Amino acid sequence: MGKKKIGIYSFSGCSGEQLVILECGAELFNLCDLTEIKSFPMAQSNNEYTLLDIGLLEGSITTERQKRELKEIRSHAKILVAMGICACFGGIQSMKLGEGGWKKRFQKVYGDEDKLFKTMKPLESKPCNAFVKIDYYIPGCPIDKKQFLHSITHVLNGSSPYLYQFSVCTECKWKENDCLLLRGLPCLGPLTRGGCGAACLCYNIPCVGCWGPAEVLNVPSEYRLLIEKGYTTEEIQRKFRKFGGAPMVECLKKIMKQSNYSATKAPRLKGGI
Amino acid sequence: MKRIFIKSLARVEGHGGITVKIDGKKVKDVKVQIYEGPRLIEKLVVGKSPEDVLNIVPRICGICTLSHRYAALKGLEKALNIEVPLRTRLTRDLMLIGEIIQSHSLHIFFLSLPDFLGYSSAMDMVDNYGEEVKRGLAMKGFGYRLMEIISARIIHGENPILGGFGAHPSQKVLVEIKESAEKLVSDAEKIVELFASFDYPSYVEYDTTFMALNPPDGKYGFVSNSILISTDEERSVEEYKEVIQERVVPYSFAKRSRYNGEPFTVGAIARINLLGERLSGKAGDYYKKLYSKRWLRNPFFNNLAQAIEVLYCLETIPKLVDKIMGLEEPVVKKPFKDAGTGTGAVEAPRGTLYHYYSMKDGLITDCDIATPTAQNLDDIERCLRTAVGNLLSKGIEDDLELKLEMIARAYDPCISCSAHLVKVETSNNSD
Amino acid sequence: MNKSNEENPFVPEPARIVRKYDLSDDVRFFQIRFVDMEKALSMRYLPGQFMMLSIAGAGEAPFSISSTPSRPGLLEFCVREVGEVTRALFRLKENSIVGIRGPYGNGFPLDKIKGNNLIIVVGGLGAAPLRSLLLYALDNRDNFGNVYLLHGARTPSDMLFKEEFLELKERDDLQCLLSVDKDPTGDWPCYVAKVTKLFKYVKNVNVAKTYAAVCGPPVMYKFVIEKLVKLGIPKHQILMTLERRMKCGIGKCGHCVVGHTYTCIDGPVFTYWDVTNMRELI
Amino acid sequence: MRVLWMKKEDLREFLESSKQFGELWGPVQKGEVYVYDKIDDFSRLILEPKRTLLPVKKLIHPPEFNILRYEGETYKTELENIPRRVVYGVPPCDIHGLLILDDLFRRYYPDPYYITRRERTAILGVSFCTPTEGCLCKSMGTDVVQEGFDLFFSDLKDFYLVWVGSSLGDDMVKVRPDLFNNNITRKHLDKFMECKKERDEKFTKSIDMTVIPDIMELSYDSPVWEEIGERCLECGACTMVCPTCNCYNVVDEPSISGFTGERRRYWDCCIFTEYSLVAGGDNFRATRADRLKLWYTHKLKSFGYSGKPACVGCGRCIDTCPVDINVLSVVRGLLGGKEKEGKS
Ligand SMILES: Cc1cc2nc3c(=O)[nH]c(=O)nc-3n(C[C@H](O)[C@H](O)[C@H](O)COP(=O)(O)OP(=O)(O)OC[C@H]3O[C@@H](n4cnc5c(N)ncnc54)[C@H](O)[C@@H]3O)c2cc1C
Ligand code: SF4
Ligand code: SF4
Ligand code: SF4
Repeated sequence: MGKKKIGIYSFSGCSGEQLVILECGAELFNLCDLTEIKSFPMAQSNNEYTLLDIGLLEGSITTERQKRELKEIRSHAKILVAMGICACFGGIQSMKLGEGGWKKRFQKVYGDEDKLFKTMKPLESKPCNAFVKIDYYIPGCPIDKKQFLHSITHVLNGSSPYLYQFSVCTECKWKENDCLLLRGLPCLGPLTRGGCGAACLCYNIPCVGCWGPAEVLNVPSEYRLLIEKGYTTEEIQRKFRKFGGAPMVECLKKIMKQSNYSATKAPRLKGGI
Repeated sequence: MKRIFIKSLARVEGHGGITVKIDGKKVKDVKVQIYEGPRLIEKLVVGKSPEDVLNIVPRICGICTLSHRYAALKGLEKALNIEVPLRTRLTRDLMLIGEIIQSHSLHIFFLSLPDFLGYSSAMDMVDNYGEEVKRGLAMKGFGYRLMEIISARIIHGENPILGGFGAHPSQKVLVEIKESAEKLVSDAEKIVELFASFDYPSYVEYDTTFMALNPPDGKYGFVSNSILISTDEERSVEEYKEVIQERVVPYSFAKRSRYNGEPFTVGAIARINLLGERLSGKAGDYYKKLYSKRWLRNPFFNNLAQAIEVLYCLETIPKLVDKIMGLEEPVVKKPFKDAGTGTGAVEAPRGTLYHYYSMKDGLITDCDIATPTAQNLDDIERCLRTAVGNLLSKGIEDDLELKLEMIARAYDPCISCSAHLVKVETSNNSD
Repeated sequence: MNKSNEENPFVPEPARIVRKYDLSDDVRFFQIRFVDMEKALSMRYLPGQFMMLSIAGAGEAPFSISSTPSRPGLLEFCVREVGEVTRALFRLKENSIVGIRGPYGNGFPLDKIKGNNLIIVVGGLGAAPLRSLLLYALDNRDNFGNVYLLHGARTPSDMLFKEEFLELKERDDLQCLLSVDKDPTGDWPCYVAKVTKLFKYVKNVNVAKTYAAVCGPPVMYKFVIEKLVKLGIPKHQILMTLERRMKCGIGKCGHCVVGHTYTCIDGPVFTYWDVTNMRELI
Repeated sequence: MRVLWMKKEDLREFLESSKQFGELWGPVQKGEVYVYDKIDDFSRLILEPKRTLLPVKKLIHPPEFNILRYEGETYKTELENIPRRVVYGVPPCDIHGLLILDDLFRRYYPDPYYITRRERTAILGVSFCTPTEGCLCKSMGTDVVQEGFDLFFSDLKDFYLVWVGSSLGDDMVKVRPDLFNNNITRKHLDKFMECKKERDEKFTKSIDMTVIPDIMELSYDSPVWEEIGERCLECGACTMVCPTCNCYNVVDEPSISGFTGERRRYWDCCIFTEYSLVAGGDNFRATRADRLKLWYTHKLKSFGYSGKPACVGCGRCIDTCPVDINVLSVVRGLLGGKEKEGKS
């Protein structure tokens, strides 16, 4: 059996994932030894679209060109892994997804779109799974080194990665932090996937939700709680959407449809993961 | 007509390409293209609270996340008249230094060094240049450690907030940082010497203007409220829009920057050219030993400038840490204003970064971000044009692509950053 | 082996896959033997007990022992491919080493069953633990009264141990009733019916002296138990083996708990009486 | 049990001397809460009895650790680096928590990880804490403790009564016999009674455990479960902080080459959806209400091999759940009161 072929591809985002991978030190060199890296734009020249065992994706899809590239990568790759919340959920640039007015925002920055973009039609930002099937997800903004190594190791060995499915609160308790929600701060810990090691909470910073929505979560309950603590609907929506990407937009839509959101049953939010 | 097309620039942050059109021995056109998709960050923050802004804008770029955060903090704090205690300011400077060490080591070792040693990536260099790679990793790791300690994470840490920090770094970790920095100085010297040993080609040379922030008290540094220009002009950061004259050029419909109608350079090379005299210690010694007039004309010296800056940073850390430890931990004060405008600027690793905000009723009404790479783009194009012209006139046509890529990389462009402003330009067959 | 392993029930012992073959599309049969021969021959267990099978890198999972303690030396398992551990196990070739620890669980109460009639009702993968009981009863035939095997599968190709059980039909000391829900090929030699329909062939048994053992998919229990209760078998003589998520197999990790009962320690064999008392059992 | 008394001001000196039995750990302040931490700097140690955010179980059954290392198919137990510790400041409720975990981890198949840590950790208990609002130890009968510690310090304002609970505790005393006094007099007894009375009067909340286990049985179909299921954020915090929650998950962490790796254990929680999921997607406790019912069955009705209620009344769930689901609010709900109510 030859070496497994790996390719890292990057769409719209901040390249945070590639930077985390570059920070894997000795493990990165082990990975290079064990595999053939066909694409890693941040680290090497000669990047190709070619047959792959594992394709690793970073960033969300914001142009027709990226959409085509993504589909091409899918057609070449046995396994596709979305890394980072841009690729997994759409990232911050998807926070207004479905709200309308995207064209207007676009024109404000770039002028009249049709004249400008002939071959590379821009799109409203969407996660990778809006266009192709994704096999595994590594959430985080940016991803965590340990979770990346865990995942890539399992995928290389032909098994599935197993990342925490619980929310940030669990890790926050492991680190023995005082609950900020109880102090009245708008912490998104209960809605956010664990795996960051409760990084912000250890610094008294309320969770902003950058690991994306948890596998199973109770949005109405936290919504209600924050209303009780005196936050306005607008503030809460803004906070929930910041890193919630496509799945949170859907979830909030559902909640807001009910005139009395507090009676809404907690939706099971799968987020495609 | 011949067309050189570098579809995708590798070993830079983000997605870009270069197109050069050549007619016989003449350069017809040079374009740096940005494929990075639009994220509309400046519009996303409109209607958000300042706290939200601080979560969002650092995500523009994974490398210079803290520079964005710092510039945004300065802009917002000015807008809201928030007074920032000295200890907080010094700790922020320390964190920015971490980012500069990290970003420079990444560029020097992983993005640039393979070019000079003839490899396609740093991973391939391990067998023959293990020491260098190890040194690079250690240096980058140290930069990240510093960022992590102060900002809460290696990338996109949320600890720096309006007016202060969620938690200040403890004495224990500060001491740890100081000791590690002292140990790494000799490594940094080796890096400077390595980059001093390369022959930088002269076909890129031309005259340009440099711009950098001018730290107070005649010191070297990365934070200030005034812009120094190599024409001996000095302006306040509030006037940045006039100084860097963002404009739309007809062929690319993209915002580009010029100073008095001419391209200019920002970044480590600009800082050394403008402020190098102020360096002291070992960094100062190397500056005196290595600096020449060629630095004013040749962007390849940016690599060496970055190496000297890494040395400067390591030498500065112990002093900064001592100062910080001598001060009381301040408490964060809540702003009492909810409207205003403010511009913040810091020297990001790649050059001056401006953030402008205007606020009403506690929410952002307007935002403008000018990133170093956007400011450099015109200059990169001009440099590429100069180089292709010089090479063609000497009849050198092999490896043109590589040579051009090396030039673009020398500027250490960060395309994610520039992409929220720069319009995509594609020639028809490029897609 | 290092010293600290000695008293550690979490350390798997190396065992070799001696033989394997497919029982159906997604169920595979494994014969496994401890590498340590002494251990292989001395291990005692009861039908209905299970072992934790461990594949380094993939994890651990519980599997019922399918072989009978009356034929020592080899341990047999039938395993359905559903997730990480089972997928990794399916990739292994004969002669590969896996880790096993156990046996765990209460197993079937043989001393109580002995001397009584025995009705074994199997659905699908329920064959795994019940084959052990069946083979044990056949090997110790004199200790039991009438023995019935009621085995249902969706189609003939889903029936586990089909050949083995078809051969058993030849025996006159066992009522072997095999049925499939559907018979697409049309050459199934036995019944085409739901397993519950087979109860009409269970006649003239002294219910007070009869034990029933049931294992199958969760949906099956309700209907089968109804039949058994109707036959008149006392609730505490209806035995069933249950499945729960398990991470340790020895009452520490908590996953298999029902009320304050640990499926891995107090079970996996429960009586129908237990079930009526603990609402979450099935 | 041997009982001695000690002067208040001698405690520090004694703890200093006990360092020869292992690293000294004890409560320190972290923001607005207390946590057990290694004591290098004595000024950080909180001497008065305080409840910490995580109970002492975090040192005996840590949130995450490796149980085995493997190389190929050879497994090696990871027990070597467990340090000896002396933990000061453990309140009675936490010790009762340990006693419940002791039974669970020691019976049937003794768990070497728990047992080794337990054996290498000297427990120095303290009372009397000033009861916080949520403290329920009096209701649960866990305000006094007879076993499970090595030494126990009853803080009687002017002096400590020191109960020697094990031979290790005895050894610790023997290092500085000069600090202890054998002579217990009427005066000590009176003071003990006085402090106890004073403390007992400070409890503001109670649960009648003579009826609650039966009420739990009778409330299987109560709508209360649905209600709290709707509210629960499934965050797991209550489980992490409860001294008698022991559940854990196990995952393998292979190294990148795949040949070597670790088997890791970390705290799990029965309120998570995934907790009871089995192959084929069947979930025996599919709704949050079902799962919360299990949690409260364990705390208020029956748990572990002994089948007794496992709540030791530490009040942590009361101070932890962001949406006010805890033993008090659940009991209030089951008894027909308005279940959601302010904390006062
Ligand atoms: C006492 C007992 C005896 C069993 N006997 C057999 C047998 O003889 N043959 C057989 O094929 N299977 C048997 N099982 C079921 C078997 O243990 C599971 O199918 C196995 O754990 C799945 O492991 P996995 O790693 O392949 O799947 P995973 O990757 O862990 O998961 C796949 C699916 O199974 C669920 N799951 C995870 N762990 C368990 C678990 N311990 N039990 C059940 N589901 C789980 C997951 O939630 C998921 O839905 C038995 C289970 C028990 C408790
Ligand atoms: S997920 Fe975060 S780190 Fe990753 S590309 Fe997007 S913004 Fe950057
Ligand atoms: S149930 Fe609550 S009060 Fe009882 S022991 Fe657990 S955390 Fe403490
Ligand atoms: S702490 Fe409260 S919200 Fe969180 S899991 Fe426990 S009961 Fe649910």
